[in-house]
Amino acid sequence: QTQNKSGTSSGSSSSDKVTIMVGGAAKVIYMPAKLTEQLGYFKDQGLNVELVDTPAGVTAETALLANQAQGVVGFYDHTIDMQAKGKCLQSVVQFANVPGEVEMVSKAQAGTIKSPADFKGRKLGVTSAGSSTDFLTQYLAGNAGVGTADYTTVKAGADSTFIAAMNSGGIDAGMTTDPTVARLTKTGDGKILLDMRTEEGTKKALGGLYPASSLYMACDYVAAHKDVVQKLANAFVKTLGFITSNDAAAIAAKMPADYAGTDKELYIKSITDSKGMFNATGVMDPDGAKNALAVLGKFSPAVKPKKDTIDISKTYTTDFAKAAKN
Amino acid sequence: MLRDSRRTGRSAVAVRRRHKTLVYALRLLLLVLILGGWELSVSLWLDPFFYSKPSLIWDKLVIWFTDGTAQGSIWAQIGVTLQEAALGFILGSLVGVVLGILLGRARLLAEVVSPYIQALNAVPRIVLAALFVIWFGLGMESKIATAFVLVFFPVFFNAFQGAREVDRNLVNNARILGAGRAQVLWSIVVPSSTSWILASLHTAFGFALIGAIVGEYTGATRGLGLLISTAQGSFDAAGIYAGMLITTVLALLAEVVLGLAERRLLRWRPPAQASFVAAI
Amino acid sequence: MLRDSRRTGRSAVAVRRRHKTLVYALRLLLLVLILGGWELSVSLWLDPFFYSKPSLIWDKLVIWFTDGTAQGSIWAQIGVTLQEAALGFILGSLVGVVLGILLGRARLLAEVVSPYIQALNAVPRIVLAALFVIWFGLGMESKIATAFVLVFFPVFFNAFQGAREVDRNLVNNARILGAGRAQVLWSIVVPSSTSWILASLHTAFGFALIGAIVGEYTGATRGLGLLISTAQGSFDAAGIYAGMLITTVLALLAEVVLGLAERRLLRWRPPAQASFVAAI
Amino acid sequence: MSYLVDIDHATKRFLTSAGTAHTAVQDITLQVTAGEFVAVVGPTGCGKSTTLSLVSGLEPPSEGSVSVNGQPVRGIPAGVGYMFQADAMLPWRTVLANVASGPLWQGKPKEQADALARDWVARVGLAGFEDYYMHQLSGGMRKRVALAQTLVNEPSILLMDEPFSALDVQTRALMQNELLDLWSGTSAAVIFVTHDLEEAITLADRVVVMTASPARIKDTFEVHLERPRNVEEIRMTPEFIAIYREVWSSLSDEVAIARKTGASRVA
Amino acid sequence: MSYLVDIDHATKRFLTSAGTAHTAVQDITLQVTAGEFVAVVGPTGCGKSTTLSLVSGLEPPSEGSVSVNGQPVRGIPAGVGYMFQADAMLPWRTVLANVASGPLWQGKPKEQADALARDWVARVGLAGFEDYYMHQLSGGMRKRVALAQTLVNEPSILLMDEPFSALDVQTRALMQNELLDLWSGTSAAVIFVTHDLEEAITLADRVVVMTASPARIKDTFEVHLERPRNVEEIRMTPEFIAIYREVWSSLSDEVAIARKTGASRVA
Ligand SMILES: Nc1ncnc2c1ncn2[C@@H]1O[C@H](COP(=O)(O)OP(=O)(O)OP(=O)(O)O)[C@@H](O)[C@H]1O
Ligand SMILES: Nc1ncnc2c1ncn2[C@@H]1O[C@H](COP(=O)(O)OP(=O)(O)OP(=O)(O)O)[C@@H](O)[C@H]1O
Ligand SMILES: [Mg+2]
Ligand SMILES: [Mg+2]
Repeated sequence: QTQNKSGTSSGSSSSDKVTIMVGGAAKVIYMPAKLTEQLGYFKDQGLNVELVDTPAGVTAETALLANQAQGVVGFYDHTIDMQAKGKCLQSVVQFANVPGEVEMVSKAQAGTIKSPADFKGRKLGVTSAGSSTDFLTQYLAGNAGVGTADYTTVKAGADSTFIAAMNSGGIDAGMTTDPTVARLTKTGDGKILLDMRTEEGTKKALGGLYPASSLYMACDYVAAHKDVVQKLANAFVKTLGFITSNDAAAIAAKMPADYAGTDKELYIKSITDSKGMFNATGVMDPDGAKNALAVLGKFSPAVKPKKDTIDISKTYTTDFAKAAKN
Repeated sequence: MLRDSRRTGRSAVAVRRRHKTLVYALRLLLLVLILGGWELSVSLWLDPFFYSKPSLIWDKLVIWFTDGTAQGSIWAQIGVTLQEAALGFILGSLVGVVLGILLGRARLLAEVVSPYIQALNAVPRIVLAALFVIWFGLGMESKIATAFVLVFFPVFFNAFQGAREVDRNLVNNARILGAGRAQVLWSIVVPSSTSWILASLHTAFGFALIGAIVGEYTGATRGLGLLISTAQGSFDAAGIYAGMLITTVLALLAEVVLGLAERRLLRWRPPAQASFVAAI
Repeated sequence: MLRDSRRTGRSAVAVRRRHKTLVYALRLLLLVLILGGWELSVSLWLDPFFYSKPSLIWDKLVIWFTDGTAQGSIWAQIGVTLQEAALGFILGSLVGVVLGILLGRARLLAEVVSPYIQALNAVPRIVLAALFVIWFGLGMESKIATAFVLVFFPVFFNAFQGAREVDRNLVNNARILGAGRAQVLWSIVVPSSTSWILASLHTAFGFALIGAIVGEYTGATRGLGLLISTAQGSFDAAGIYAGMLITTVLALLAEVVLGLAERRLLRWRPPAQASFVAAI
Repeated sequence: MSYLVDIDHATKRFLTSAGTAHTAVQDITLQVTAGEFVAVVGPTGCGKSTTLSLVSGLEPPSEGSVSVNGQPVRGIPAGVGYMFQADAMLPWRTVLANVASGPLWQGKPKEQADALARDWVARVGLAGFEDYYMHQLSGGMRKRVALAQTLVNEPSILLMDEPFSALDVQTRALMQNELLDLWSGTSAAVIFVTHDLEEAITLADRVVVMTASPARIKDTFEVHLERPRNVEEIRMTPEFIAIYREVWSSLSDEVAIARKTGASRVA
Repeated sequence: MSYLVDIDHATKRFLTSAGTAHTAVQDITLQVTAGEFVAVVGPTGCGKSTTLSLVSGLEPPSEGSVSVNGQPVRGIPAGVGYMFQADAMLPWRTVLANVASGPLWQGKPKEQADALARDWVARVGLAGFEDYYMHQLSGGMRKRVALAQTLVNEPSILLMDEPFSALDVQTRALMQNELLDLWSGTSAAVIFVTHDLEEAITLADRVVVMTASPARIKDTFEVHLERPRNVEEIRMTPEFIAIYREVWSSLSDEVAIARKTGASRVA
């Protein structure tokens, strides 16, 4: 909790730089990344971490695979997808065992879309085709008996474009995260249909957990740099502890002012709403991991043919989070 | 040029035909070299995960054209993107040419608005694409708008400069002969600027396609941009390159059409001054 | 033009000064109109969530310049982006000019490679930006590369056409007077193409900035692009516009520099043929 | 008495690249009445073309005034035809289209303009070249296109800047006759710049000799040769030879001065 | 005997816009030896400039051959100087820089080139205009810059296309004398196109008359006037007048033909 900018850092300048990609640093679900930096926990561990922000999760992962970065703060399910493609990535700190996503319905359609069963014939927004939001949407619809051919997937992005699409009728419903959710609920332009920011909400929607926000790294790297990974885990788990033990306003105060945009209250509200998803220990829930595989195995064209051969245990490790000591 | 005019009549035609054959042969050779080099280096050293390779791309194209894509028939995707690009191209170049020429001849106006146009030109198009989604929605309009802004500026600046470069003698002579402002504009300034405008149009259709694709990237239900973005999202390098390839072919086809138009418009030129597109 | 040469000496200077004052006054008026209209319409009808307004943008700028940004001092962000853009601009225009002029004078080569260059020009830059991350990493190089490709093509096509448009008489005369190929290129083709090249450079710095920003969008630790993308991610319309405003101001400053260079290079012209930038 | 062209103490200065003023024409006063043919001769570079551009309205005088038809010149006065010293044809139009431009711009219907143009193209000896572009013509042919282009408009004030200098002697004589024919029936005023004294005297009612740069009017010689004149015959008459001598000696002095001041001139 | 310039049955055709061939020069044979001054006259548009362009190597013949210095012409032969009929100065260079271009391109050091240029600018009467740009010069001044630019290179084969047509009589005489002075000391061959028969006879050893289009060689007249010639005095001598008559009548016929065929010509 104490901010020690210069205090305990122990000759960290000599250590190698660790580049971590963040798939949208301003998104609340990836908040731990920037927060750790802001709190100085990387420095405390003697790490020289560079956070690279990119709005597209794909780019983050590509950079990792191309050895341009060592870690990614992104969705856990990418590690499964990558194993299907022959690349070994693993989650080392699991920030949350729920997606943190919310299926929103536009004001106009709030009366007619009451459950995924009503998706038939609708325009459903996702951040991007082939993204986790796409698979989750397909899963939700599929569970309710609506096939992919029965609705239209719209790439609506996140943020303002999503909101504009919802307002203008470009999408009837769509999946997004905070602060977009907070904004939509505040203005009343959208209503929450399914809230996957909490465990019970996720279980209700997906029939199980769905670990998402995480720090994942290449398996080789993890094996070769156990010390660095451990330090990273230490820092992140400490941050997760900070998140669970502080209120939203205190967290928001630690984040850069720009992340709050022009509406600080809205930002605090989004943290309040989403904060519950974070997992104080950073340890993966094994059932959640299996459930993620189940979801992808059903809808991801890459994972589907290989779902039986995928070794889920290679997609994450709990060693570091468990060993993390503050 | 020397070669061309050495003989006239039949033999000139023969020379030209031989030249054309040579050009096509060299182009083909270059293509084979590029594709072969790519295929080989990926097979030997590079990771096809990132770089894909021609044979994989070919497979992907075959699938797209026979089985269709995730978003439906490939022709539908091409059609949508082409339509957006074409509209953006037409609007952008039209407005660019008209404004460019008018401002090129209206000095005070040009001086007053030039910093604003320069400023607008520096606005990042991806940011604009997001704004356009907000303003125009997720339909075709926002993509046309993105294509428009990409096309407009190069065309505008070239038309502007072309209008400025007009030979004073020609204008003076026309005025003496009784041409009014509009007639000078139409009979002198526009034809003089033609090669300027055409030069900018060579890049413009490519830009229009890019604009449409950027727009689709930002938010869309169909189109080549979405196809590429889906391929990116699923780490399908072959899909990315296949999408780009289709874009590229579209641009080249547009160039051929533009080339025909250009040859007609610049028929009066001495033969040496053919332009880039005429070379295709 | 008529106005300019009517008087010489003192009174001409006075006329020019009066003209300049008028231009600046009109520009200011236009600025006030735009900002006032924006402020008013957002205050009255539009949603500041999407459209922001000048006063909010001003506040944001004040914060950035006094308290700094999420990524540190605003000057550091500007510096990074400017450096990327400048390098991309310099490299892109250099390579564009050199290749454009060489190809413009080497007919066979131009004919062979032209479809390839046209094809490359149609490759969407955002896709390229992602590829550049793979090739060049997350550092400045990938941003410079994006800026490069945005700058290269317009400059190349204009330089190419400029080299083609060179008056044959001038070339013939120079050859007769003993100029070799290189000398013709340097003494005739390059100066003749200057106005073509300059016209393309007017758009180029704006493009370089856009390229740098697109690159930063794709993944960065610092820079104006990141600033804008952060603002987008946190619904900070004022931040988006403020970022664009800074970009715009940078582009205008670059234009002023280019304008000075241009005035020097084209000193030999009759006064009427000043170009767009000279108007700033 | 009212003049068709009235140049009144006109001075024209140009800004040089060094920023100083170059006086091309100084304090010129010249009046031309309707139906009068004035030839202007002077050393090369003295300011003859500049004088014509003042009358045409293309350049405003720095001092003094120029009136055409009793009206001070602002913009291009109606009825002025000006054949430039330099090429000014539209390269993207054929010979015919170039000649037809004037009538078309002045609102004549297309067929009529084409018919007029076709007639004039033939009159300047270019029948058969109607569909050629400018870069396909020889220097003299281009000059003749310019001539046709100017004359087809039937200007009431005709400014001609060395129109025949690129023609062979015989074609030149033919063109001169053509010009005289055309002009004699009309009340057009002609100001004709030439370096050929024979040409000047053969054609003109009055020959104006200009001084070396800056151009002032040095002498004016009336030519009282009878009209209609046959260009080829008139040259051997004694009156002609007498005037020729006078003009020649007047001009010679100026050229000598021009060479001297030119050589010692500081720009 | 070896000729400096040897045009051997050369024919030149151009592709017209209609796609047909236009014969500009047909079956021309003309030899010029070192130190010889040949003037070429002919009706306007017949093919004189085209002939020069064949010798300069700028245009290859469609048939026949052209040799310079015993070598068949490919590209531009060494030692050729060509003063074009049309303007070809570099507009972005000053008068001095334009004239200095040749020496510089030929590898002379800057100061030497500038000194040479300065000398030649003065010799053509443009001292004081060294820093002017082309658009600031009169037509005649531009011609003189072109003259200086060509002569400063001291070509051994000098092609001149109506070099003096835009000059006043006196300046022209001065330039002619200058040219003769320069040439007399050297063994340069000169091919000089002009429309001025007096000029042709005054300057040349031989006057070649070309036919109407397509150009063939019609007549060749030797001029046996003594050298050095004084341009202004020679004109009144009986020999001069005799040759003038001959050339004139030879040319007159061609011009008449040119007019007739021109009028009935189908492009
Ligand atoms: N735009 C200009 N800037 C500076 N000086 C100029 C400009 N235009 C013309 N001059 C100068 O004005 C003078 C007169 O030029 P003008 O063209 O009127 O001569 P001219 O009598 O027609 O000569 P020529 O017989 O050679 O055609 C020249 O010394 C020329 O250098
Ligand atoms: N590029 C071309 N294409 C077609 N025809 C051409 C071309 N160049 C020249 N000609 C034709 O060749 C003929 C001869 O032209 P050239 O310029 O040699 O004449 P010239 O004797 O120099 O005439 P002038 O005395 O008028 O300068 C002309 O009839 C012209 O139309
Ligand atoms: Mg003149
Ligand atoms: Mg000629």
